[in-house]
Amino acid sequence: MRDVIDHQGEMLRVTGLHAFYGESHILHGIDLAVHRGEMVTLLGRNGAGRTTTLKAILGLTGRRSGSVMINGREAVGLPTHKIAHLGVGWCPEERAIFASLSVEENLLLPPRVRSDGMTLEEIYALFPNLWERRASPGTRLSGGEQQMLAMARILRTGARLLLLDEITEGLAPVIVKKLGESVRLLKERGYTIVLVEQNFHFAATIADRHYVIEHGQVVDVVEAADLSASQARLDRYLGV
Amino acid sequence: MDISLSSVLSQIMLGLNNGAFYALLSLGLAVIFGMLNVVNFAHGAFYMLGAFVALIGLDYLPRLLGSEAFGLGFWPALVVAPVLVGLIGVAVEKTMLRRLYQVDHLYGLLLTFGLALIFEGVFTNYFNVAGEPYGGKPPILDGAVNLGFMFFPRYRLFSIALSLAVCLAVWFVIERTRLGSYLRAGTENPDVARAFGIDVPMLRSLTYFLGVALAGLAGVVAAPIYSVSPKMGADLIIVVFAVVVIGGMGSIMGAILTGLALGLIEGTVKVFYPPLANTVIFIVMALVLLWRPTGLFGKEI
Amino acid sequence: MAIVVSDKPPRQDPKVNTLNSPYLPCFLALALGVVAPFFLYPVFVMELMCFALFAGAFNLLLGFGGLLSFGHACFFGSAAYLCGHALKVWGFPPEAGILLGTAGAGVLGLAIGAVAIRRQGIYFAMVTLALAQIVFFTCLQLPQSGGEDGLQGIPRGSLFGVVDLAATVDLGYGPMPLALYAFVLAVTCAGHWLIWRTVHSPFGKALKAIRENEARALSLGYRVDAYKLTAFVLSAALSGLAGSTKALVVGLASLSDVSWHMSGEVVLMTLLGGMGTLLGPVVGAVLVVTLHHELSSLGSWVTVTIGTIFVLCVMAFRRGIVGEIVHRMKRSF
Amino acid sequence: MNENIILETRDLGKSFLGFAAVSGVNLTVRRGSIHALIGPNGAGKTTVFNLLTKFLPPSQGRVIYDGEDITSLKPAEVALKGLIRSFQISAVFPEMSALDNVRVALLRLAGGGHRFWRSERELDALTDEAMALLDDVGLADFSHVLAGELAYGRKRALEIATTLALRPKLMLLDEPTQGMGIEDVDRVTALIRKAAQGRTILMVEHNLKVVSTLADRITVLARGQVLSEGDYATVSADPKVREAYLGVTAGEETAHA
Amino acid sequence: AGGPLKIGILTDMSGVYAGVGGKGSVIAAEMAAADFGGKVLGRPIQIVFADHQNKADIGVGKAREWFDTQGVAMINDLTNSGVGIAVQRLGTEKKRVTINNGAGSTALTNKECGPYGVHYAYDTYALAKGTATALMKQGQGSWFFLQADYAFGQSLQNDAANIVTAMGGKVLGTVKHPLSTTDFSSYLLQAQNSGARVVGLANAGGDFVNAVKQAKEFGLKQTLVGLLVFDTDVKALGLATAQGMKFTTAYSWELNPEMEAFGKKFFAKAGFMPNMTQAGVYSSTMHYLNSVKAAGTDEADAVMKKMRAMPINDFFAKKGVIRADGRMVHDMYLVEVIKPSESKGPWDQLKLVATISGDTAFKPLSASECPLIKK
Ligand SMILES: Nc1ncnc2c1ncn2[C@@H]1O[C@H](COP(=O)(O)OP(=O)(O)OP(=O)(O)O)[C@@H](O)[C@H]1O
Ligand SMILES: Nc1ncnc2c1ncn2[C@@H]1O[C@H](COP(=O)(O)OP(=O)(O)OP(=O)(O)O)[C@@H](O)[C@H]1O
Ligand SMILES: [Mg+2]
Ligand SMILES: [Mg+2]
Repeated sequence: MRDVIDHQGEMLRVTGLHAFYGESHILHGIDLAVHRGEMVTLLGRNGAGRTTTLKAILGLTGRRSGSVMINGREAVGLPTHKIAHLGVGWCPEERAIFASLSVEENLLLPPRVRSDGMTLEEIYALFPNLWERRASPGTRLSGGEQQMLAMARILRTGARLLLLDEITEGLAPVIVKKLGESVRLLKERGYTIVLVEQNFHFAATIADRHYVIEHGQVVDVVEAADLSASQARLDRYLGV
Repeated sequence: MDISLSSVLSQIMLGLNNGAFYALLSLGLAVIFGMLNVVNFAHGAFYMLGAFVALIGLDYLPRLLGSEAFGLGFWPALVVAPVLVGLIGVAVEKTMLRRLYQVDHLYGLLLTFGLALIFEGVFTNYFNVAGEPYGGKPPILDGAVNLGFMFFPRYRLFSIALSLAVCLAVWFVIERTRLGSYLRAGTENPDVARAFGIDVPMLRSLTYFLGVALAGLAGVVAAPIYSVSPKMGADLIIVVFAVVVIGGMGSIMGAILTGLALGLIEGTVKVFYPPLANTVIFIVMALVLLWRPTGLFGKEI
Repeated sequence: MAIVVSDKPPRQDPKVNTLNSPYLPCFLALALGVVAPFFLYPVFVMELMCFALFAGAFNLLLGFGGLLSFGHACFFGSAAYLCGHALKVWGFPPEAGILLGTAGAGVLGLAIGAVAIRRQGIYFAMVTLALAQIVFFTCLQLPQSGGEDGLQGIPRGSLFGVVDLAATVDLGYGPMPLALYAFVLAVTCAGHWLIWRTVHSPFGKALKAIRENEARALSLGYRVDAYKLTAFVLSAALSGLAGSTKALVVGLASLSDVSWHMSGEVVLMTLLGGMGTLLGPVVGAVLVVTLHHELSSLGSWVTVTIGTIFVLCVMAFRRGIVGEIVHRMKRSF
Repeated sequence: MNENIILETRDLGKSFLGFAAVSGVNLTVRRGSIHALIGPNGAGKTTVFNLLTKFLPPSQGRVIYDGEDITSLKPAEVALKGLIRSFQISAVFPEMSALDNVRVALLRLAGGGHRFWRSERELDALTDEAMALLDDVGLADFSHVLAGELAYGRKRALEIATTLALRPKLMLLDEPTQGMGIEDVDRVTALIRKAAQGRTILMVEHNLKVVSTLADRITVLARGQVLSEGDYATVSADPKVREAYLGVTAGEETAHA
Repeated sequence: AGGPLKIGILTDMSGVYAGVGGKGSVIAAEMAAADFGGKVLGRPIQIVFADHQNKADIGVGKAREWFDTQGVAMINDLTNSGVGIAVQRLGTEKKRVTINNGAGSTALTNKECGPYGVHYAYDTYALAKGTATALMKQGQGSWFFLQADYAFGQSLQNDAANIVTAMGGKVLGTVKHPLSTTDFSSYLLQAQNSGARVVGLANAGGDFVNAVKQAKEFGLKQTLVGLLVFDTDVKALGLATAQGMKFTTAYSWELNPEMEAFGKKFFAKAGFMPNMTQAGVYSSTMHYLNSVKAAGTDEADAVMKKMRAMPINDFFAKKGVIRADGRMVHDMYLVEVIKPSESKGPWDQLKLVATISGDTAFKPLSASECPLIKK
């Protein structure tokens, strides 16, 4: 699909986003903006509302209000599958590998939303485990392999805005390193990335900006530049 | 009763005939269960609807509109009835089933059970419970062909051919095209599937349409053979359930093959020990489940 | 896996949920039971009680065991036949006949359960349904059952050879079979007591745990299948108790008691009243049976009405009447 | 056999449709130790757990537990022998109070879970012990909260409490700190150390901080086979491990140095 | 008693027998009450009705309530033998008159017979015998039976088979098919291979209809006879399929002017022609009311005495009498389904072949197993 370049070159702008699960009000007005090719992280304690933020952007929460501009298009009010076609790729926290599909089918499942996604070859090169296991049912994969698959899956679609939720979860250091490299690679390729991370050190080196979320609100924003300066502040937020 | 080769062969033919019929019905059920996780108790009712659409189209419509010109013949009915039934299905899906995907499957079963009762009740009210004849069988399909060992009604040959053709077509569409994996993904994790840009709600309606349309088609095919009555689906449905369970719920090929096989088994039983004819399927089912809890073709999930 | 109601099942917290204390239902049942005959036709009330017990037994499995059996009629019905046959042909006294019916249903439950328990959720429902069909056709074809005429003229006999259950006294509004009535009331209450006891027993807790997380229960060393089977057999036997008693009350056992429509009906009763609550099934049973009774001049609209209620239950109030009330009460705390 | 070996596997192997997930693993766990199983993803750690707890039947090899061959037992039976596991994804009874979660476990031990004719007051006898366990894991104040409503870290704690309730001789923990915020990780680490008193623990863990602080002995799996074994110092020094698991090549070493 | 004299019509309003009794029976009873003058012994006649849904327990429950609390004096129709037998037993217990029209089971006048039970319109024996005899007379001596596999099918088959063998014919075989079978082809094939001249269908309703349809489809050469056929079934088959089939009935409006007169009158009210059950309900209700009038009370013993004493003479029966076992003996009619070409309208289906006089039509009293008859 065709990108609508808006003047500020903004890929994602979220303003005053509220979201609910049934009766419980989770997000209380999230504001953030990500420019094309930027990478930002959402930091916060368990239950702060980071996952919910990503879900709300995709319209997967219950009721939601506020504004979500993707590529200069208003996404609030669009059905989820339409939002996806605005060029959004999501790597969910719980991985959500499809049990009834084989690894390769899982990879091939998401429809391309743009032409220039990665090819299978590139993906297998990135995650050799997947190549070995490509024939076996998705959920037969090890915890980590599932994580890789969930990540790899969206690289094929050519989505330009990636929402990654705790992708290093349960991964061995060696793989975490690999992922770090591939995320950096994606950034160089001009992808726009919103990363939810527990493993702060993984995110710290690559991200342009860090949003700290507490109780469904952005309570602080730290630019990569003055990271070291505000380290203490961050540690307090994250309860280290 | 003589057990000459010819009589055995004829029984096999008849078994095949019923088998193809079971296959057609259980296929629809399997599609709906496999793709929507809904046990469609109303399947029998939709089958009945299909038959009635054909009947009403043929006999009542002309009377209603006061001209033979408006009569709906067999061939058009073969298309119109399934589509009509399918559309009713879509209405059901969009207004009710839709809201049950999140909760336990059990509710889908209960809802469709209720719907089945409603359809049955309404038609019982306006139509002769003993049933009405469907006179629309096209002349070309009248009479019987000599198979050497028996005279087999042309119409039944036609119904076998049609059922099998449709079954294979459906199998192909679901197992050999993208659609299938989209549907599966949509069932397993709707949120993620939607986040990938798959229009899950639309797919679901489509699936239910397909499933019940198959039931409707079976209804039309059955109309010329059995008399069209409001209760025609009620008892059949349970047998068809058994077929699907034996085949392994959700397995398309499983449903088709099991349907055929059970038709044959039933046929043989009818010859050698008739009293068992309508329990044999359930006995087979019990045995199969003891040996293979997921059914013959079911995957372990 | 949550085999039933993944959408927040009504919680069993005896401390909060007064409607689940044994006393209220028993007291209500008793009180109702005693006054009912003054307003309602006694034989009808007795039938109500039988169905209430049937629904309760079913709910033990669905609401607390999390297993939807779609063939429970086969226990209810076959017990009715067995008890009836014992009373009529073998000349058993009523208490013995009822015990036999109950035991028979229990054994049948063991057999069917052993096969069905290996599957879960929908499969379980389908398997029970299919196996129940076998029972149905057997009942239809057995000469003793009298086919579609049913097993007619079951004598009421005299309890322990002393109390004549057929005896009636006229209380001004038509004859009232006092002895029988008292007996049925006692049986029903006893049955419901056992259900309550089971739900609120160590077993009940373990069952709940299994329902909520089977793999975990297994890893804690629970023999999951054995527990489910026990629940199944209990439920079957109690259904049998209800069936036998009904045979005694109505004086006949018929195919409709074994047919899958009956299985559907008991699901409706439980769902309508509120599964997972002790009082729910009773309420549901009363409503559904009364409905049949009252609408009996509406012809096939009965089916339509029943169907509509089903749909409404599923769509509108999934907790069922009592469940809904319980829920409200919890909210208000 | 050696008295202070509690668990031993001989040439243990599992293959799925030809794919060897685990092969020829000889593992010995000392009584009373905290033994960590680490390795890259897909190395076969969870599979080993499944083999030990009989959730999967081994393709070859034997499992000796407490001097007895348990290769052909059922999950429940293994559990009865005091070999209890926790799951990679937390497992609690969501609609039951934390207290009941533990009491159900205790009930299993006390027997009589089948008694449908007795009052559930029988469970009250278990309350004190249950409370003690909850206290150990710092959930005393949450005893009446429904497990499903507990925060993630607390769920894990509760799970450990229920596991402890069965007085396991050997506890298998699969990634106990996965998906936790820093403060939760510390809490659980402390918890495990406490739980280790008087019993043996075998754990899978990716968080090296946790492993280094807890484990007496570490076995590194890779591609289904034992790559290296020893205490943290030895293992982390082993170049094979550094490459296969930590992902640092000899080249980088020098670069860093 | 002062209040109205209540007559209960307990029938199947929704199930498989709705066409046999149902609304029609209620209308028939109301017609009878009206034609009688709406009053008996100075008391208004009131018709109440209920649907037993083909469930014996519901039926008997309703009946019991009627007797105990509503003071219903007599219950009529009772389509479905299960309900019929149960209610007749209840009548015995409660001393109330019950008249079976819709139910066919011979048990009603044999093992299950009761002092206040009347079996009025027809029974399976009469139908089976009438038809079987007629065909035997035509010299069609070798039979094959398709039998519904339960009590009722059994009795139909027995009755017919006995006649056949008694008249020197041969029964070449019987195949039992389960109740409500959809596909009969395999059984029909067995019938075909048996080489019998006649294929007797010892089943009813949907089973019967499907069997006949499929027999035609497979071009079965043999003569098909239904042992229990209602004109609703003929309608379900359509003349094209059913033409030429012979069966026995107690009433059909085409048979004679009297019957036609009643049929027309009924049609005016109901919008469809009456069948033998509905005609029976009218006739029996009339007879009951006459008896009440004659007895001067609705007390069951007195009324039954009169009902037995007074012969029945109307469009339905000539010199009809109610025997000690409760059987109402009257002429039966062997009819044949006419060709579509012969039909002068949607309700014109049958023509009379022979009249079977009552004394030969029904099972002789001597053979009755009714305990009430001391032999
Ligand atoms: N489906 C749901 N229904 C109700 N409440 C929910 C649901 N999902 C999440 N919540 C609540 O919303 C809040 C935020 O959850 P969220 O998953 O966004 O936290 P998070 O920042 O992603 O933390 P985590 O590290 O656990 O992922 C939490 O309090 C959680 O309990
Ligand atoms: N049931 C199964 N069927 C087929 N392959 C399986 C099955 N279970 C595991 N595997 C494969 O066996 C290998 C080991 O899996 P395992 O889950 O043990 O890895 P792991 O060490 O736990 O990894 P992680 O740390 O990511 O959880 C993986 O490659 C996985 O794909
Ligand atoms: Mg999260
Ligand atoms: Mg693992």
